[in-house]
Amino acid sequence: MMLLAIWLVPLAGAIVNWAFGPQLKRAAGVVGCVALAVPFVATILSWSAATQNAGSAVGMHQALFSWMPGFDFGLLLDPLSLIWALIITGVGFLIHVYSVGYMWNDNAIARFFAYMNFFVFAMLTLVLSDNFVGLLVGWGLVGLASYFLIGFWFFKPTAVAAARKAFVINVVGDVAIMFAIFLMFAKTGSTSFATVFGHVPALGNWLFLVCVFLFIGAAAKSAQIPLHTWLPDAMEGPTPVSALIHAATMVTAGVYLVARCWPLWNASHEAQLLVGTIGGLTALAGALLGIAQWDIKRILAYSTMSQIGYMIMGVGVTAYQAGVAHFFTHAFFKACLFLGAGIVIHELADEQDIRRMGGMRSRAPVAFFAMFASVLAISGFPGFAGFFSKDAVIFGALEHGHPWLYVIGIITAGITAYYMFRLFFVTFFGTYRGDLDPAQVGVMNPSEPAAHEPAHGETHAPAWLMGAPVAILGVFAVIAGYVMIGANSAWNRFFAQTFPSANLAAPAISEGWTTAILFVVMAGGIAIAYVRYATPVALADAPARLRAESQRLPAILVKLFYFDELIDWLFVKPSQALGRFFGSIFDPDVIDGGVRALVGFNTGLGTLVRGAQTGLLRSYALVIVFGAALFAVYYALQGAAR
Amino acid sequence: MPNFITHEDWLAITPLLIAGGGALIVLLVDLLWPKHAPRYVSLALGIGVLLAAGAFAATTYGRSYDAFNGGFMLGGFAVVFQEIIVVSAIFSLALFGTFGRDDRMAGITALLLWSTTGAMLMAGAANLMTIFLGLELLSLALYCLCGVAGRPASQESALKYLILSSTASGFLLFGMALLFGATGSVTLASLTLPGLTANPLYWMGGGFFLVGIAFKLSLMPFHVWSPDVYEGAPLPVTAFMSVVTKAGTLAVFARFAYALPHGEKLLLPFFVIAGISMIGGNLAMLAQTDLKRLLAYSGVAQAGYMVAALAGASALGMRYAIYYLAAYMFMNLGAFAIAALLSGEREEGAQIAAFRGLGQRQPLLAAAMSFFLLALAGFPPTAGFLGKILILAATVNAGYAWLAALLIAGTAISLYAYFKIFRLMYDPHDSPAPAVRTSAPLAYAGAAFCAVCVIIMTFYPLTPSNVLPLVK
Amino acid sequence: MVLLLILLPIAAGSVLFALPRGERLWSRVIGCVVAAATFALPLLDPNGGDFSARWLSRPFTASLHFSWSGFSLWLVLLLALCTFCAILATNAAQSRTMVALLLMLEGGMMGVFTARDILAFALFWDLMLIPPFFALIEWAPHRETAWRFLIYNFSGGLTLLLATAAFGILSGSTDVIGGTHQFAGSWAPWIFAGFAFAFAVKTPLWPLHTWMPNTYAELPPPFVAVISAVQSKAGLYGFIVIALPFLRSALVEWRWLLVALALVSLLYGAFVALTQTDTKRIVAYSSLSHLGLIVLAIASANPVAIQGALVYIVAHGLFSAALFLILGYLEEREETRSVLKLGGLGAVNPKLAGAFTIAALAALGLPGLAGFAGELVILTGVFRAGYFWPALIALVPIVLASAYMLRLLQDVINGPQVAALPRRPDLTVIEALAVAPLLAALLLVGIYPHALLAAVMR
Amino acid sequence: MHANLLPVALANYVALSSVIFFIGVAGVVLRRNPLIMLMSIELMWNAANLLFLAFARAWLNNAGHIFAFLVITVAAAEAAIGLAIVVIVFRSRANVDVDEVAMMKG
Repeated sequence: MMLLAIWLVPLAGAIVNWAFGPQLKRAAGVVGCVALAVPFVATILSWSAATQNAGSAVGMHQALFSWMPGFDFGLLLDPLSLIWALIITGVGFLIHVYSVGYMWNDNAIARFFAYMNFFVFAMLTLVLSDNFVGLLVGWGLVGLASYFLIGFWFFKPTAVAAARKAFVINVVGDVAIMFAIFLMFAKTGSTSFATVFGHVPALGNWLFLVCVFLFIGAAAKSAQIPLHTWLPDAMEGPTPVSALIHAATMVTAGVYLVARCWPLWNASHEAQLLVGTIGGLTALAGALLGIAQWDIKRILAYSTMSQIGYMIMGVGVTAYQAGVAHFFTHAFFKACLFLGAGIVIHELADEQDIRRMGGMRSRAPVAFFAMFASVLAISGFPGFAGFFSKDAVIFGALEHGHPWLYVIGIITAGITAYYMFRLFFVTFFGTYRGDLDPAQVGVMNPSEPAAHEPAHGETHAPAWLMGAPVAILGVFAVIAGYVMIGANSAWNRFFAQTFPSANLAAPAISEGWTTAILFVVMAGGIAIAYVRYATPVALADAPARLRAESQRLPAILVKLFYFDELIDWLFVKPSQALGRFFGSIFDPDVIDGGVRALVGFNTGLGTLVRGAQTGLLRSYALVIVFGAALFAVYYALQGAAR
Repeated sequence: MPNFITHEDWLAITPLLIAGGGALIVLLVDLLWPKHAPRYVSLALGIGVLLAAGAFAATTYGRSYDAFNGGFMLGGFAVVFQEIIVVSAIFSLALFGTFGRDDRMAGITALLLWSTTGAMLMAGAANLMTIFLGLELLSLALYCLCGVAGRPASQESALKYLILSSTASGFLLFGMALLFGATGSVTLASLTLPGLTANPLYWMGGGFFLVGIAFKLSLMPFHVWSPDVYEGAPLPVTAFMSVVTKAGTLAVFARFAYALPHGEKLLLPFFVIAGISMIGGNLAMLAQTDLKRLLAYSGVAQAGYMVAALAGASALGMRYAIYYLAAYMFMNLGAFAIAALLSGEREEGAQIAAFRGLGQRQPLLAAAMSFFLLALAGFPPTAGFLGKILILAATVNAGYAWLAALLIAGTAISLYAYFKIFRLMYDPHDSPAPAVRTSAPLAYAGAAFCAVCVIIMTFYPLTPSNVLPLVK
Repeated sequence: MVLLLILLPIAAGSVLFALPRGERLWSRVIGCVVAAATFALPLLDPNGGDFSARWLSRPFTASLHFSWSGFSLWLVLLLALCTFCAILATNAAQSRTMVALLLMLEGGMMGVFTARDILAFALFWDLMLIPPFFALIEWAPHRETAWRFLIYNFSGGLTLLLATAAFGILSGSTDVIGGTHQFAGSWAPWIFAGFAFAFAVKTPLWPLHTWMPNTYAELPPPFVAVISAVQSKAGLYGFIVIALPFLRSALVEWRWLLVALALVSLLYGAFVALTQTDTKRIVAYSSLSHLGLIVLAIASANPVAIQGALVYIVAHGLFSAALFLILGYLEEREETRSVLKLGGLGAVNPKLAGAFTIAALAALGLPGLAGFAGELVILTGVFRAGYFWPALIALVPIVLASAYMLRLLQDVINGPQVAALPRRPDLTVIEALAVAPLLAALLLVGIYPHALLAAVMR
Repeated sequence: MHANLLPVALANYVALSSVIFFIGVAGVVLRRNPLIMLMSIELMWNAANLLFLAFARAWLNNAGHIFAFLVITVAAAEAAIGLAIVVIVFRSRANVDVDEVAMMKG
């Protein structure tokens, strides 16, 4: 019963908001928050039930109904899905509270909360389902929710295009998982986790194929290398959306999938290699791309991509516990960073380019302190949450025999520290550059302010609505890591039954030398950022330095490694050309042409036959005599033959 | 001294006597009438005579008797053919209600009655002489009937028909002579003598005989006369001719084919030209502008279908051929009735263009015409469809699969050909053609009657098993 | 009772012709009542309503044998529902003629779906082509479309007849639907070819589909809704009910050709839909692609795939009917079907936009709606039947589906408001009521398709 | 068969009648004057008559003779009607040429 409550309450919230939207107006926010609070509380209450093993499997299981013969649905809450449910509902609740403030003046607030609740419902479906088809249903619905929310301001053409791009790439992921389901169904005859993981050897040589296709699904959702182009564009949506979906929950669905299917990964070494490498490369690419961005939300988007690269690398190299740990901590500090950025943007009436910000310390103190803690956490500063989880992941890579992944991890950690502090210093230090002429600070095409719908009444949202969640998240960004200290930390004990003990490597603190290297590299990154942006002399002529940096940014980074063009050129253009060819040339000319030719040929034959009618009597007589002659010849032959 | 002509013999030929005698009576009445018997008097008299002949023939339905020691077959499928011939004769007389000049109507009726007699004689003919007699009686009367309409084209068609038909009869005669030489007797029964195939006379005779029959059935190479004659002749005569010549000749061919014990070799070329005419007839229809010419080519194709039914001399084949002939009669006469309504005084209306936009002007008429066309094309709910399926069944069972394939191909082509008219009728975007001749109540009645018959035949398909006795 | 199901709509249709030409209200009321009756009738007696009368005895025994059970029950209900919604949605100038033709169309198709005798099936197969043809003649801007529709489908009808005749002759009787006697023999491949050609023209399968886009684009919306939703299923119904049980050996023989054609229509429909600018053509080509998937399921002849096909047939019926009705409303409001000129409707008519979104999402196979249920199970079955690569290739159109369907959806309802477009009122109650049952059914089948299958399995 | 009664062998009769027959056919096809064509038709019919008589004599079956009488009467009737039609057709025309009578074609 508790499981149903967790699962269905957000859906109820969404329906209420959607149906009674216009009447509710701002009250929809309250409905939304309540629809999140209830499942959060329910998850905590069912904490104990989820952790001790009921019967064979660990956690609470609730069978629902048989969707199709051979496909039965059910809900499962075990430690892994518990962690995810907690983050979704917990961080989700905070973000909902924040959104009430953020969307205070937007008159489509009801629709916004309807979509947000629907998203949480979809994410819970994904996380709580006990079989792959249920997971796929959740996967698709989550993609739909992100489509709605990215394209929330549907009068902005860029938002509409971004929403479609996100959805199509997500469908690629859906389709890949579908194929994995076929493979599993063909070999094991069912799609529920229990049976599939119970008969891993039955998959035989298709095991690697299953892993690959599952990973493609994960990569599409978690924005890994080839399928990551939708994430930066997804920033078109409102900031709380970016916080909830594109930082804390949805993008980590891929990590959840790989973690959930750890028996498959354990059995196939090549799959581990593949996932680990892709994770590492994504981390590095995300970091490099992060350097060259000026839009505050895009920087955070690339940092999300990079951090998820870490998580994927973690679970890829079978250091599941480390990967999930990084997810846990990352959810807090990344949500805090996004919400903080939201406050800054809100403050500057939707200005998102950090070159036109500066000196925000005084105007948004809460954001300043919370983001300061989160920036330290994300760089992995000792004592902050990120330090423990990032360190565990990087060390996990080394421990599980991927030395060069370890090296990539270290380098990325350094770059992460650099661009996060670059963001921090440029936004909060120095003087406010907003009223300068954009060209002075190197902004070539200043984005005109978002064509907001005419907000009704300029009443200002109560300050605490946006400040409190940011503060709480900031606190968590610090303390979230403490639960992982030590070999048999609470974290390890929590996951004892879920993952095999071999993978529960103790976090690196015991291995002093790796932590030291990590600290040195991170400190170096911060130092460089400090020198470039935060020294008093740098702050003085900040506009000139920023303008100089804007001009000489390497094109390859600005153009995002040309991934967009590559995908466009490789897939979009040819399919459109093919479509035009089939539609306008093949259909009318080839097929219909053929039919017309057939008809023409027949009519031609008809006129030929008609030609025999010359009207002349004697020609008729000739035709008849000719026919009779043929007959005579045939019969003469017959007669002679006898 | 054996009594040569028994009561049964008289019974057999009474329908013919009624028809022939009736013609004389019509002429006498016309003679005695002060100036000229008015149109409806001669027509009524003609129809009365035909009804009497038909009724009498029906009474002899059950029996089958070899009248005039092998000269004339009574009963059996002969009666059915006679019924079909009488019905189409009555139909064309009804059509004459609005055609031709008053003063000539008596002559026309008489000629028509005589040609019906000839056809009925052919239907029952069992030996070469009666076949020839019936054939010539039918043809001679038709030569005159073709020339009856005042138009020059009508005279031209009469001339063409006369000369070509006589030439074909010449071939037929020559064939009969050779057959007589081979078998030593004129009766068709004699064809079953053993050892015939060794005699070259038999082969040549059979060949020339079949040429004559093929001409009359207007199968492909010998069909050249039919388009011109159909177009030239007055519409009622064309209607009459298109059904009756096929019926009579089909009966003769059936008796000839079924009499041959092992006739496949002899009849093969005949079925080949039947196949060719199925394809050629339909193809030629594609490029037609005149309705009567189009129905002429359709007749060529339909003749091909009917002959195909007789392939392999199977008992079932005979039944299906008769069923299809009956269905063809109703469809064809229905189409001609509608054409009669559409053609103006000088019959210039018989062009296909007359059908343009008919859907708007005369929806009922358009519906009737499309129904007949769909039937001719073999569209399901009509008897045409059922007939085609029966013929398909017969040919496939008789092992002539290639003939069945040709039938299917022909039907496909005909589908498009008939649709061209269908399309003209229902094209709202075209300018409407001249008005319709509405003063022809008999034609309306005829069309309605044919439509009803076609529908009846679909759902209660005269299930051949109970209506038609086996070929005697 | 089944006779009532077939003859009632046809009778009502002809009665409606008696009404004065311009009349609008009464014809729609009668139409709805009759359609509702045909929906209720089968529910009263789920698998029964048997009627049989002797028709032919000579070459082969054929009888006018009608009844509905199992799969045909669902198609009958789908047909009744779509007709009801279509009639509710008609408010064109001559709604009297449109409603009359719709009812006759429904009668014809009832005959097809309830026929238990292949000859009766063939008879009604041709009869159901007449109403759309007259609708095309009446309302289609180009005459060419009407004739192409007629000749393509009739040639299909012709081969169907010939195959029926051959089947009847060689197996003695055509009163066999429902039974499962295997028909072997040297002629089996040819008979199957006849049936397959007719069904392929109707479904439309790839090379024989050129009649479909123009017909769907130029027919009035309520008509297209019924035809795309149900008439195209007649072909698939034929495959499942005639080809599979009786000519399975022939089907197995031709299966690679069928699989190839299905894949081509899948990809072909998807690619062309990407580049079309006319809203109705996009949906038309998308249905070419979706139906290709069902043919793939049939070609694989795998039980799981067939179950998926049954669900997907009903699902496709529902969402294509809904889509075409909604596009019809759109066309009425904005007088243009070109995607380039439309835009920004979301703000002006939210209800229309909402309905359009749900229907479009079902069409692209969003999990949780009916489309996904069918797709997933079909491809699982096809994969299990050993078609590794076809199943993989069949996944590409699903991605393309989301691309072109979203492009259609967004070009119409999202984006900045186009000034040139007239601002029309949102959906009226009747229009909403016409689409609501379809969307509700979509949700229901999506969440719990098992109910649909349970009825069929019995 | 009584060979001695027949001074001329049967084959010769068949040959003769065939020759006559094909002369008739040639006449119909080649000559343009309708009267000549009618005469050629008569020729064909009489060739058949000859054959009938020859075989009747050969088989000693009188049916042949009766048939010959029948053919003669029918030929007469056909000639009468033929001439009548020829007169009607060519009354209004300048010269008697069958090729001019070609109004209907196609």
